Amino acid sequence: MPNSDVVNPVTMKDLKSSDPRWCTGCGDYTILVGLRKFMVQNQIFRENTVNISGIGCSGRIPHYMNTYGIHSIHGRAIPIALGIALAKPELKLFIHSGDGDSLSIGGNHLLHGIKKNFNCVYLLFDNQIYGLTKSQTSPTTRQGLPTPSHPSGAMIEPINPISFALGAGASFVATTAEWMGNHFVETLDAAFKHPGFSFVHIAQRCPKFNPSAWNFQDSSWLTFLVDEQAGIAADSKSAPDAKVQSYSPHSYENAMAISKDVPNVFGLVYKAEKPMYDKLVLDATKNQKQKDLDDLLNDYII
Amino acid sequence: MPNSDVVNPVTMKDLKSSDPRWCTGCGDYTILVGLRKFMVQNQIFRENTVNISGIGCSGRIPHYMNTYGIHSIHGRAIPIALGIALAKPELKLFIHSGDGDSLSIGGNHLLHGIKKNFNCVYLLFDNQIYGLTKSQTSPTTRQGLPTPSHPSGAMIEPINPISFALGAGASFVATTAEWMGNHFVETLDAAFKHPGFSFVHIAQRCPKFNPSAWNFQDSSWLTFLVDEQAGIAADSKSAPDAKVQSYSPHSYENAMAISKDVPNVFGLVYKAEKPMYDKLVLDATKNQKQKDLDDLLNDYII
Amino acid sequence: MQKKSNFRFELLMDAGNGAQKAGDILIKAFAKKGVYVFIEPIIPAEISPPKRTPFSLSGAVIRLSDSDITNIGSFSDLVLVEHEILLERRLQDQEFTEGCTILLDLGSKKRAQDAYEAVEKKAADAGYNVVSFMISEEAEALIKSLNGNGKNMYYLGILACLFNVDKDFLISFIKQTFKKLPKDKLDSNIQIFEFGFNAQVMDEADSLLFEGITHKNEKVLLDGNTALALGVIDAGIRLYAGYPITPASSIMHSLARLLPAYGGVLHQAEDEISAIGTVIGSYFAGVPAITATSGPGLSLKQEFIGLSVASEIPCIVVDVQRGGPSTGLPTRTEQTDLFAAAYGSHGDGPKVVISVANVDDCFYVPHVARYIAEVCRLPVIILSDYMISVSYRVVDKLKQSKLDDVRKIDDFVLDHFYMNRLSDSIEMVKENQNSPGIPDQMRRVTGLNTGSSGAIEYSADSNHRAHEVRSKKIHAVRHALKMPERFGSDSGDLLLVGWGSSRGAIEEAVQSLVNDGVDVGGLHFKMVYPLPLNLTDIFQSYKHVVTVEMAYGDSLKATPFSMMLRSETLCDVQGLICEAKGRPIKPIYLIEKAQAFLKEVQHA
Amino acid sequence: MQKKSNFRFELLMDAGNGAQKAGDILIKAFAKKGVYVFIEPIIPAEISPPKRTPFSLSGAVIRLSDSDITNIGSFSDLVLVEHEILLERRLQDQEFTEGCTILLDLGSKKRAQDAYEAVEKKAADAGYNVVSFMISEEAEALIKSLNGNGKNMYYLGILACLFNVDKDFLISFIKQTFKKLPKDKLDSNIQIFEFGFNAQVMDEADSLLFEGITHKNEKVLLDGNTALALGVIDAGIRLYAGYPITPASSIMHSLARLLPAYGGVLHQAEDEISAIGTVIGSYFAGVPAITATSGPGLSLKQEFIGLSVASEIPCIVVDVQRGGPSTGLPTRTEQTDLFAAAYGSHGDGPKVVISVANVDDCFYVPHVARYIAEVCRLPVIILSDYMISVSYRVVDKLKQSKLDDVRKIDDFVLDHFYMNRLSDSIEMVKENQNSPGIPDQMRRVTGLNTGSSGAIEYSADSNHRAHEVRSKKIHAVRHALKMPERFGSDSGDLLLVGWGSSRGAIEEAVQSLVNDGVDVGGLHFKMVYPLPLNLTDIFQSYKHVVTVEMAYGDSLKATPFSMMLRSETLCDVQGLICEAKGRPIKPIYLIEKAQAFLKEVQHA
Ligand SMILES: Cc1ncc(C[n+]2csc(CCOP(=O)(O)OP(=O)(O)O)c2C)c(N)n1
Ligand SMILES: Cc1ncc(C[n+]2csc(CCOP(=O)(O)OP(=O)(O)O)c2C)c(N)n1
Ligand code: SF4
Ligand code: SF4
Ligand SMILES: [Mg+2]
Ligand SMILES: [Mg+2]
Repeated sequence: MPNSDVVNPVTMKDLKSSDPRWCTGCGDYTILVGLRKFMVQNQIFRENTVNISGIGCSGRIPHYMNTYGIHSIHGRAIPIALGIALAKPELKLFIHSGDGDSLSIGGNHLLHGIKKNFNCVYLLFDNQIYGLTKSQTSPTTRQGLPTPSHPSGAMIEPINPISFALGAGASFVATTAEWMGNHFVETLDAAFKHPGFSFVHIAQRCPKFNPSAWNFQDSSWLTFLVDEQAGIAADSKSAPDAKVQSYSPHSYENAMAISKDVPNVFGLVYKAEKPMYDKLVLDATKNQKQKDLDDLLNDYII
Repeated sequence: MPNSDVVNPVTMKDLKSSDPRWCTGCGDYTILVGLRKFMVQNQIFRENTVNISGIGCSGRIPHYMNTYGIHSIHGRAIPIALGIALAKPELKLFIHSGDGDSLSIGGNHLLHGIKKNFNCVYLLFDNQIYGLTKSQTSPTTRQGLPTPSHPSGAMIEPINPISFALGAGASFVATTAEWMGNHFVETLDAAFKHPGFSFVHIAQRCPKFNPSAWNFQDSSWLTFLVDEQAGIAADSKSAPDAKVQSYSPHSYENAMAISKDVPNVFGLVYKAEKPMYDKLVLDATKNQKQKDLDDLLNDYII
Repeated sequence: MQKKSNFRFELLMDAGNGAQKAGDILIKAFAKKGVYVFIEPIIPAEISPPKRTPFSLSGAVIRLSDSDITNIGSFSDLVLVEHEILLERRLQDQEFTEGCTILLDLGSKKRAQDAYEAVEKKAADAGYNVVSFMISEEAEALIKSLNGNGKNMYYLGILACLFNVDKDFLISFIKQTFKKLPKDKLDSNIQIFEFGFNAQVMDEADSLLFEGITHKNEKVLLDGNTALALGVIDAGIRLYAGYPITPASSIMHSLARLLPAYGGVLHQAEDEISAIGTVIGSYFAGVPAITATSGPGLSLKQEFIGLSVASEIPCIVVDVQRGGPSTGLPTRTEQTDLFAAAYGSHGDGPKVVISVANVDDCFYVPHVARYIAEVCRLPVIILSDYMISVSYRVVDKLKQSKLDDVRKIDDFVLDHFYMNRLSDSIEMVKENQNSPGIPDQMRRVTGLNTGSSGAIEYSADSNHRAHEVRSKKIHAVRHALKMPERFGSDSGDLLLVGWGSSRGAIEEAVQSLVNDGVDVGGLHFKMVYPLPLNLTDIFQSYKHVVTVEMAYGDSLKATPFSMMLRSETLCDVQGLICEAKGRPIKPIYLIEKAQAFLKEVQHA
Repeated sequence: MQKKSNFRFELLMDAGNGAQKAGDILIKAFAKKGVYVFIEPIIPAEISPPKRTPFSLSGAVIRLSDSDITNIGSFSDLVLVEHEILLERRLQDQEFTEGCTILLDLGSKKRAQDAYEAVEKKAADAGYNVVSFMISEEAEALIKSLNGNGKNMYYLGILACLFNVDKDFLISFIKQTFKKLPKDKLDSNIQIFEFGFNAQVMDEADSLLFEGITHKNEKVLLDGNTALALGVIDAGIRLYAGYPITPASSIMHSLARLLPAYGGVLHQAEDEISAIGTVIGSYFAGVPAITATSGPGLSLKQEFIGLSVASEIPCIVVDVQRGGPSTGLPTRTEQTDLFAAAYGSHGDGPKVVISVANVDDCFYVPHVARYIAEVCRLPVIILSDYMISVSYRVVDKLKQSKLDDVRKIDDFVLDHFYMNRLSDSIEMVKENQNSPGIPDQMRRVTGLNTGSSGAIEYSADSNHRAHEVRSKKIHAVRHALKMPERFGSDSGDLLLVGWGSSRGAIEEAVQSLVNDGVDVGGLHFKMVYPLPLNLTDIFQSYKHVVTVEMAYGDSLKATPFSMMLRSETLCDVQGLICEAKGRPIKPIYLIEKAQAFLKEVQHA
């Protein structure tokens, strides 16, 4: 077995597998490249990485990353990831999920994944639409947008993914955009370093079905939340006209208050140290006096 | 058809059907009686009322109320209720659900029910345990409590149902306790009068499996949130030693802040007017120019 | 000019380049002229796969005839293809007839000289007649001005000319289709079309003529999912709850546009579980409701289907089958959800499963599903499939029922599903079945076992009784079933049995075999669970009975429908076609298989 | 004193009064003495139903024998019952033998004089021998001091005396059971027991003697769910993910206590869907994992079961069947999830279904499930049922396997399931099947169709190949299956066929029929999908083949297992027992039915 840890540094090329098949201009390409960049920067080894996804355009990411991966079923990536985390805690887990996958069919698992705070980076690809099934209303679709399932406009206000995550008790909540390259990679970096369930909301372009969702050509509408110690730096290269607001991600009240400005604010919204379910469970086993298999039936002997 | 609306006022007796079969001292009895009281006080007619539940000790309520009712499947009362709301909007809907039913298996429907804000009163029976299946950890079980599924104590901090509901975008969030009779009935009253999805969290005693969850014999640990215009009055008869805090339920920030003190605070936590999905959908149909069935195929004729 | 009465051709382009739109326009023109058409789109699995890759294959297969056609047929006689990669890819499927003409656009040949030559050789070797052409420079310039769009209009022009369609007649359909386009763009499109029309890619001598007939009846052009959506409205169903999934979504899309105008409600749920819950809620409150999904969604709905059985709240579920298991092949066709539909929910939960074979069935199936669901108070599952859902067909304008009271369902609808009226005295587990709003009839329903009062009961007898009452509802349906009409011989050497979308292929294959003097019959079921009584009698009139299913089977594994039939009749029913290749069954393949089978058993 | 070698009795009390605890203590003493015991608890459907109502019936049915027993038997010879309402309720089940002795506590007679008299009369009329008694005043006083608790100890005393169990010997078991009780309370309990023991409710002449044998082997007392949990650990499974549901929950409870001490992990998931997802995740990462549920949970898991099939990630699902459909009868037994297990997931998703019949099977089934799941890389579903899960039995201390590498599974375990070793060359859809952590073997799995490289493929051939490879895995299992051992005659008039928990009843009934000279055989399957080859040969050695299932069936509806067998063998297999009454099948009932059946067919 080659000791790949020592000999071969991970390169961008190493991380390529089959060719992506998204639409031209799709933000998923940028996410893919950003993820690879982040892995190279941090020299995360491919064999120790698992990309897990549900179903959607976003769900295709694992196929294109030359790591281990599971492209699972719609809305259910989290339970699988938790199984991996409990089985092999040394693996690095990235969960990829669309706005529909996360917040429509997968909402319950997201609630419990967040609450369990097990170690993984969760990427919510928010294009405010069902991409793969061709443009139906998603839970984050802007009210009023006509879609094939709501021809006279999406009925209700979208779910706010940030308030939802905070309400569920998240330990790490950040929001970024795939077209802001540096901010995106830095966000992944912060998320990866945070122990627990790192919830990363990503504004993602879907030129095919929802081009109006994100105005990526302008940046005057967005505000970076920055904090010198803990935050993620503003990305003035990608978003030259963005406002910058100094903000501490350590206060729950702040976070809830600022969540109202989502999706116009970007940065680290909240971060706190919270107990991790995977660690608690595995420690409980570790700390338990181990029994001999030979004694298994002893308590039942009569 | 007798015109029951005019002739027969609803009485407590009218509302009885088969005899309840809960454990002695179970808070579900009190909820049942409180619900009947509320119906009598408001003269809500039985034939226009549907009690809908999932599975659990709490799920048995519909059987004991002489109204229409559906005792459905675990965690899925909300979708059924929505179907009724869209089919016959004039019906009064009460949804009964345990902490496990609501926040474990049913979390996604609760998120979307809250978000859709369709007209119903939602009663979350929180005994912090799985009653019917005999005492496993629920999402609201106090950390550390030993249960058959976690013999060395529940692993993680409970989900905070109030923060969850607020994070999901609830329009009405109240918390009460079944043993505080007046407060309970008044809470139902406020919930019923609120247009939309009225989320009522109920501290419920389970003497059988989780007697330590709620200290109903003392009241010094609890605080009533009161507001002269909008709130629910303190119940000094049921909880003589309770503190009383003046509190406005109209501010989202207040609500998120106070949610940290749950489950020690009781009262109306949040109330706002929000668009109702059921109304929007039905109005859309109402406002649509109706077509003649005879023209159904015309667009497809060649 | 060659006169034709039966012809299949296809237009293949990169996804996103408008092949289906061009096909639509063309067949509308044909249909208007009185030609029968059947069109099956080829849809790639990705939204916008990269162009000039095999994954980008997109297009329309079109079959034309001067008499009614029931299926897409076997082979194409002509192909117009955008570039060499798509041709290479499509050649693999072996769906071109011998001597098939392939019109190959050489537009990309500059950059792929070798590949072009290789595929041209391959096609020639296979006996196809490759005719290459280039888009004219003027047309190219216009296409450029449209940012690369409009090539499909050029191809449409070529085809229209080839089929001798009147130019102005066709332009009227272009105008109708693109009525929302700005005038200048529309004009460019028409111009490109005209360039194509005048390109003279083929000799006039090789051009084709279809003489349409003048239809007595008004005709409609419908695909299966649209027909089903329209049927839902005509059947008086007033709530649709669903969650998007290919290939069921377009039912929701149609109903989203239509239902509100007919007083109904469209609800997009957060998932498939919720959707069926809302259907059950609506039905409990007295408003007929339906949900549609595909395989993965059917799996998710199983628990609620059980509640519908136990609580005796009707519900209707459409399952548009796709390739499976799991996510499988979302844009391919298969018939493998039969068992999941009939037996998928835990416990013993009797329900009714009806399949559809074509546009007519799709339109009327909501009526009969509603009838059975409400009279028997149980779930009815409708099985369609990808192939039916996306295929267009021209049919007589469908007679409407405007169903209100299900007990007054039209005889012709029941006849269509080979069914008599159900008995008026079907016993229910629970006596009181009233809906909320009715005074003094308050009742509670539950998924727990109950007695006839509706109260929970745990006794041995009440459990057994409930099972019996529910099973007898199915028997009541069974007693009401007539034997479906048979194709071909009433007895003989071989009976081909199928269900769902294999109907057209069976009908055509049996016809052709009988014409060749083979003693074969065909039997096709719409209702698949329960089956009519006395099947054995019919099976015994044939020496052999085989099934035709788009499902895998082998000598150790019976295909699902053959397993049902074996158990039911104890006849040695084998799968004749038990392939799951994602494509509809070709009549010719069926004919060959039947002939081979007969040869084998005769020699054995 | 009467010597007995076979005896069934029951202790019936209001729920919450400790009948099962008393029963447990008593059978432990019996078992220690070398008597074989089988105990089936009667558990009410509500947590604490109101006392003195029929819903409150709770207790233990205990069968004793001096040789091994496989089932709970047919009728009770003795009943000790707390009050008239419970007796009235239990009389309905008709499970008392003729001349059965009923010890009736008159403690409540004051307040229900009429009811008592009515039920005493009813019992006497039915030919039972009612012996009434009153708890002594001293004992009543002690019970009062314990807030009403302890009555079960009095009854235990009566029974211990009746069965001539040594008093001090029994007290040692009381002490062991109540070791956590404060000393004064324990003492009161023992005192109450002694009052009961000395109460002389029956004449000494009527007392019973069981002469235990001295066992050569160490014995264990286990119920099905505990055995299964222990088997999970012995089989090397190191992660359990589950969601509570009756009657599967106690598997989780046992594993919650045990798994961490054996290096494993117990995960309570938010729902059943999540639980199986976590099992699949764990297995993908290389750690064997299992989930257990009951009917409604099985329905919810169907979509993920399909993913396990398609992605070739193994997973193991236990389904403890209960009365259905829907919520049904959670504390009653039924065998109606067979189809949902074998065919419930949408699409064609081949998997293996293994059933269990007793405590031994429960202990070894995780081993064989793991073996098949990992060698074939597919889902394995284990079917148990309520009856097996809660019944206790004394068996030889089970030989452990301490399974690590599944390829080294012990022969005796495979033998136990009538199975040979699987071929070493079973083909997978995907060539690379490595787990994360292994360098240079990175791979992606998906629920979409793939070729052998693991990459997504949509072509007709790759879809067909994937179906074929998956189906052949099942055929490989099939080829490895031996025919299960047969009971009774190897050929003859009648073959009784069953699966799962009907084993004991079939074995006993066949034995008894053969003893009576009837020419009958019994065949019981553990593996239910696939079935072994060459079944037809065996079936043809009998004039008639019938199934024994706890599932509804009638002349128009084959029970699930008979349907499978009919399709497989084309023999006219009928359901002999096709009842779903929530209670296990009585051997005597089976005997009667078999006799009646033979009489009928001989006259026909
Ligand atoms: C159980 C199930 N239901 C529905 C689908 C169909 N489906 C596939 S992806 C998708 C939603 C895609 O939207 P989103 O999650 O936002 O991802 P995107 O494509 O936009 O990246 C749906 C409904 C499915 N595959 N499985
Ligand atoms: C699909 C499904 N899973 C599991 C169960 C078993 N079950 C019934 S009630 C219940 C939880 C009860 O807890 P809770 O919702 O808190 O209600 P309570 O009994 O405490 O009122 C569970 C797990 C079920 N009936 N259905
Ligand atoms: S549909 Fe949208 S999200 Fe999907 S690949 Fe195309 S651009 Fe990307
Ligand atoms: S178990 Fe708890 S919640 Fe259930 S009936 Fe008993 S006391 Fe009430
Ligand atoms: Mg999306
Ligand atoms: Mg609870």
